[in-house]
Amino acid sequence: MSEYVLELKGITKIFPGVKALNNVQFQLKPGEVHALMGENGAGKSTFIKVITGVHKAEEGEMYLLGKKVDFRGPRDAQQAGIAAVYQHPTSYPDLTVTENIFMNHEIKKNGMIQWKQMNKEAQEYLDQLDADFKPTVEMGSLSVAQQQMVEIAKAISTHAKIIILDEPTAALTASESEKLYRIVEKLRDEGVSIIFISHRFEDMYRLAERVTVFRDSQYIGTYDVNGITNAELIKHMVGREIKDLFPKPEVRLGEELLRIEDFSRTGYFKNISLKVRAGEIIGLTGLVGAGRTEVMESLCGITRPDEGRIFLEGKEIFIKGPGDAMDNGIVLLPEDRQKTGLILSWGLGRNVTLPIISKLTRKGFIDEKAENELSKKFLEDVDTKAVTIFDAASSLSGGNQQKVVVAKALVQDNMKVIIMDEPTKGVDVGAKAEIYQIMGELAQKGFAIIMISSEMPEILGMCDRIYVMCSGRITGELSRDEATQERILEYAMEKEKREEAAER
Amino acid sequence: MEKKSLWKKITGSREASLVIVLIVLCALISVKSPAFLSMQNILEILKNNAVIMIMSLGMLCVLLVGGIDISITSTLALAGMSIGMMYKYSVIESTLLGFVIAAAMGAVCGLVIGLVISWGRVLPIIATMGFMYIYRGLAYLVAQDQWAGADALGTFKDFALSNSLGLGLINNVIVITILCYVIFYIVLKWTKFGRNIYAVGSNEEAARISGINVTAVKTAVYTIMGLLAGISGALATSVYASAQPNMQTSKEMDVIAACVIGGVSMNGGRGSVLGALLGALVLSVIAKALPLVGIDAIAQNTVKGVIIVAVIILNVLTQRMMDKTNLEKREM
Amino acid sequence: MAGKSGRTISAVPQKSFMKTILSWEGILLVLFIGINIFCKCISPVYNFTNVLREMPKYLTEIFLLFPMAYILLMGEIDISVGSTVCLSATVACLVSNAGLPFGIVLLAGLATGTVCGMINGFLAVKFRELPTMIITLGTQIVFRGIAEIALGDGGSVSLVNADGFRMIAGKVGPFPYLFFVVIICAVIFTVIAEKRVYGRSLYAIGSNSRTAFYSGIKVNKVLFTAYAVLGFLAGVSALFLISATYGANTTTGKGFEMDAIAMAVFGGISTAGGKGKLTGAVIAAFTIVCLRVGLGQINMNAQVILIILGLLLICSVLLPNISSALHKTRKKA
Amino acid sequence: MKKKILCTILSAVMAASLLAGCGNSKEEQTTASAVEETAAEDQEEAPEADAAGGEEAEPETDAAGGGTYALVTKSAGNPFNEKEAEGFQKAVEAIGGTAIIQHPESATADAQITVIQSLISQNVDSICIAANDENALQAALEEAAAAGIKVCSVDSTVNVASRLVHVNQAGVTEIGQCLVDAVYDITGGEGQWAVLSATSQAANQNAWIESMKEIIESDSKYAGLELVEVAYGDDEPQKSTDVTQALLQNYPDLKVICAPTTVGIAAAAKVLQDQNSSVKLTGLGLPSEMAEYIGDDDAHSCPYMFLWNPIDLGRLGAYTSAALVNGDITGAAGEKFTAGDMGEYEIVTAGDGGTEIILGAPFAFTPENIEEWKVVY
Repeated sequence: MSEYVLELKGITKIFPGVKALNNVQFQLKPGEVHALMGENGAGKSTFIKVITGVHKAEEGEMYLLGKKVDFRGPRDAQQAGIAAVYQHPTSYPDLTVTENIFMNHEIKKNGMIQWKQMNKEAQEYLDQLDADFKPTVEMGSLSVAQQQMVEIAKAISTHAKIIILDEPTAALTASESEKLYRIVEKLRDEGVSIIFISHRFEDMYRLAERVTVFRDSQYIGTYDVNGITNAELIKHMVGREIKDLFPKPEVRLGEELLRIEDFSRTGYFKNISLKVRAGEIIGLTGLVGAGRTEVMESLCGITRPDEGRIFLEGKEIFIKGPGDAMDNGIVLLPEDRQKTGLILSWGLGRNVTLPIISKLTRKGFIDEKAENELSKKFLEDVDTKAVTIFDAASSLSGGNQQKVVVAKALVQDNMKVIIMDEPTKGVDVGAKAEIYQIMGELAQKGFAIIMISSEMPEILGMCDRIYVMCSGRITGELSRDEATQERILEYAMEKEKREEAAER
Repeated sequence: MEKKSLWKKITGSREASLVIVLIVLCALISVKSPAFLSMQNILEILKNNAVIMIMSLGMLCVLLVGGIDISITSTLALAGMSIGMMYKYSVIESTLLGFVIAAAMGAVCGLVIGLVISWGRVLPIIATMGFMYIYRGLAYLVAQDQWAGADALGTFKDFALSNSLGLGLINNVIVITILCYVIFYIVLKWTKFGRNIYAVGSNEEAARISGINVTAVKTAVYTIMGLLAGISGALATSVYASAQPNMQTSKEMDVIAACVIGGVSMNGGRGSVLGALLGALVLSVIAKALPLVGIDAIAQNTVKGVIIVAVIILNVLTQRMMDKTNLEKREM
Repeated sequence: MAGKSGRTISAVPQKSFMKTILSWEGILLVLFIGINIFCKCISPVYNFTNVLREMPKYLTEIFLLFPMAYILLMGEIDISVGSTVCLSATVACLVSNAGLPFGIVLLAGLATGTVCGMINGFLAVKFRELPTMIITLGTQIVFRGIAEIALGDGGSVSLVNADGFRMIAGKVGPFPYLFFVVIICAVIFTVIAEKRVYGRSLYAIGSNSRTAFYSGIKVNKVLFTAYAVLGFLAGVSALFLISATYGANTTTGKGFEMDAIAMAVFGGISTAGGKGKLTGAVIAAFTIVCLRVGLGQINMNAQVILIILGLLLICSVLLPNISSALHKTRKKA
Repeated sequence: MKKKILCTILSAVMAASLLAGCGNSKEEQTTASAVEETAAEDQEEAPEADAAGGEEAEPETDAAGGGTYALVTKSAGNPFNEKEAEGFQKAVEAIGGTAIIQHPESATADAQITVIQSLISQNVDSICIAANDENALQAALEEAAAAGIKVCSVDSTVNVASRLVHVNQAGVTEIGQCLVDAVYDITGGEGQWAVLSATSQAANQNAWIESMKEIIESDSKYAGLELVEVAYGDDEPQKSTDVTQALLQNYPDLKVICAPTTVGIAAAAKVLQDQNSSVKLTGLGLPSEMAEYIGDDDAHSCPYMFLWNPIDLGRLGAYTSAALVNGDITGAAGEKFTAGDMGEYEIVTAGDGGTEIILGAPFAFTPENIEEWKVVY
């Protein structure tokens, strides 16, 4: 019997034009939690898909419990006891939780699906995970965290010996993450081997014994978590040293720029009031689903609030659509780059100029030369890694896509207030630092910045003032000095506390 | 507890609201024309619209995987016309054989479409638009500018008259329709293949990752659609005792409308056999009732169109209302 | 600002003659020439004059192609245009027969079309949850239904005084007026799609309507305008159709929507939105017209012509897909 | 490179499908009947022969001498039109000419305009057309006339300005009279009856129905007949079936349905026969489609019905075309000509102010003669 449950050697995977994996190796011990780290585009996701049989490697060998295996498709991997929980929940929103859990390994008798038994077993799995919803509800009606839980239940239900978690905590808040850690530990104790991909160092320290680092499609090394420092690890991942992750500059705060009063929208948020001054970075945090994004989208005219007033530089303004917000200098960088931030099939240049295209005209015709030069300038300003401005946005990594979104905001020369919704979500360490850098520079130039984030370190590291939301209300406001992780969490969980009190 | 959730299920579902629409429609019509709800009349409605109802099932599957098929009535005409000519020139005599040939022809037509769409990655609307012209053209070529009339069809047309399959009570055509619905209900709800159809429509990428052969499912769905169109071709030939190359032209839109009225999403993943049935019934009742209640012949299309638009918009508005009440219930 | 790495990004568009020729539009152009040679070979009477003379009937459909292409570019569809043409033609004829001046007749036809288009646009904007396919399926039945009612028993109306419409059907040399109007429309619509903000918005909405909305593009307005313009041109198409038929009936404009969509798709415009060029659609339209004229002149069975068009439509989408798939596998090997 | 290949493939496929198309139609026509085979070959060879004859040679100076005569039917896929075409074809062959038979792609005036335009390009000598719309073809046919083509209509007329003469299957009043008499006879002189027509805009049917109404009003003999409804089945079997069933339900005392349309009558006959209804049927129908339903006893729904001979109609259309081309007639009332072996016909003034040639009286199909006729058409 081999020392490893899973071992891969010399794996090379080529996509048209790119080598996504170049001679990488990997070993997984039985019953361990093994972290897999690396920047976006380092090849982690491709690697996972090779293990699960979605992609077929051009070269290399894979051993399962010492035996050489050759997966022809996802089914083979499933049958061999490998299950994966992917980065973007790969669920079926229109189907029930039970169906999602048992998809493609339904319980059948005489070719007929046994719904009763499946529902019962699904309930058992959910109970194991302390889930608070029924297996008969539709997947689409659940929160991201709940969906993640269903994905894990799905992995457990296949009685997998190896479970792969691809950035499971990216969309989770601290408390939800904690719950996930406990589940992972429980699984490990039951003898399941786990591969854990994450950008968050706290995940790794909390769970993993060993960590493997990939960079630029290549294998860099495998290290004991306790034997490696944070800085060393970052250096391995990025290939250079990053001195200061949060370059918060000292800024003299100016006049109040934006103030919203009594913002309410049925079912989403109620009585929200906040203000931001020139040069100030404020954080808006809370659990996912607390209504943070919804407030900002209403402010930017994406949705219409039921009530509320907006004051810009002391004067009341009325916003009926996203165009109005932009005209007033309020710019939103949406959370979901791929769905609402960029047009992936378009070139970078056109993406950048999209919001101001009507201003780049001469006698009504688009001045393409001016357009190209303008977008080139701004793309270079944010240091996008691209060859030409005609490269498709889909060809960039997450971090570079985010930079394009930033350029798309900066190009609006009347910009006063910039709202960034989870600007570093799914962005690797290297690019993260660059984005913080840009934020700092913007603040210095006197823009007001509102950052929505679930990541405690960046909230604490970058913000002058922090608003915490819970269940559609602002439950707390903290200055940079007052703010600690504990106090933020306390405000963010106000509702749960209230409920607990009520129960007693 | 159980009972309450059942009640909730009924009030919350789109099918239930359709049942109400259907009941209201029937009630209004029978006030004007009391004979409407007679057993004979109901059976006639079912028999005359069997073709639409059966094809709605195939369309349901096609829409469930996020596709569309506007070539179905061309397939129907090709299959129906072909067996019509076979009877005419006495190539075949047996009724069963006619059905088998029509079904097989339909399935092959559907298979070709399925391959072009799933393997050739052509958008469904474009592919089926092309095949709409092709199959219809072939039907004309097969027909040679002739019809297969009652005389030519021999005993085949008696199938639609007889109640032999329905134990002497229900017409054969209706029996086949019911049979199709039962089979599809079981397949979609209780078999792996049925659930795969929903999975592919709900999230194609996820389906691929979880090891479902998406290409095969899509191909199969269009083949089934073709199969049903073929059977419908045979049924239509039998029911009207005549096969013509321009048979059921542009009825594919009725089939799509039936599905959409029945709450089947055109984006895939959502829809039920019951919904398709109710949608088809609503359309059938309207078609049957307009002449009965004495609406002027030239206004009938307008009324039909307005009702379709109204039902669809009503669907949206109820959905919005439901969403809004759900939001209001949320605790702040 | 940042930019510390000093990395530069090229902003020079790469253009080459080969690229232009090998684009879908280039292939279509070759095909267009090929088909003309082909038709010349099979039909002894296939010549410039005859093609131009037979063309007006098809040109009335090409009108609809341009705005239809816009709507397809946004990933939407309109299958009610044929009915809109029918209703506009009916109204124009009835107004004309009521003895009103020709100017008002024209206005009535155009206004009817525009209103129909606006109704579609309104429904599409107000009920974004509904696929436009199903909305326009409904209005398709309703518009033609209203025309049926207006036409009354007999279902047909013919002009009492066709002088005005005879004028429209006039010619400059061998060129019918209609030809120039279509060419002008083609130029205008192509330029708008390629060079103006409205065109850019169309592509943005078709590629990702949510990003477009978030980026401040007035999606609803663009959508509504496209439907209204389609309605307006359906009115124009109806007027020219009247000039060829001196009347209207319940089958006027039947199948126009499918023809227009087929031309657009053949021209490389994807019904999924965001992809394709107007130039391609225009070349494709004329290619199809020439082919139909040529095949018609050898008295080919009309149904066989339809089969050929169907095959052509599917092949035009299928072959690039297959060849790129083959290309990929070859590269892998 | 790749796309270049693609382009070649595309053209090749197109050419191949084209050839396949031609091949198909030829192949299948051979299976049908000998007459059609020659017809198809003639059609396809005619233009080629012209091409060989040199470019400046106009088709009308064809060596065969008979000229080129075109028939445009209402639509493809309808046996009535096919029989009409068959007759036309035979007659043209008899006089040594070339026949072009064109079925438009759909039963609309729009589609017919396309066909007419193409025929003008081909410089045919005459166009004989069964119109889908009386007025809509005017512009196209005027253009044809201006190009020197002789235009006549057959079966379903075009307006006076568009034609030289109309070849009518039977006078409108004659048909109306026949149908009214049949209804009178079958009802026994009194009772409710209904009409099941094609579409509400079908010109022929509307004229006949109008004529029937007039006849009933003008003669007190028919006072006992009550026309309860004119229903439209749109010439679709399904709609016609629905409408017939609605008639039966709405009028329990109904005695007779009169369906002056070949699709409608077949659908109605089937409904009545299937339900064993006491309601009887008459109208205009094709013997081959209706043979199952014609009979005097209760088991059959239609005692007798009428139609004219579509083959003869086609032949007369061809002879008329030839006479117009040869200059034997100009289309003015009072002129006479010999239509081959069909005998002599005279041009008379038609109801719409133009002129027409009338084939003859409608022919009654009874249980006695149906067996004989059902194999003919």
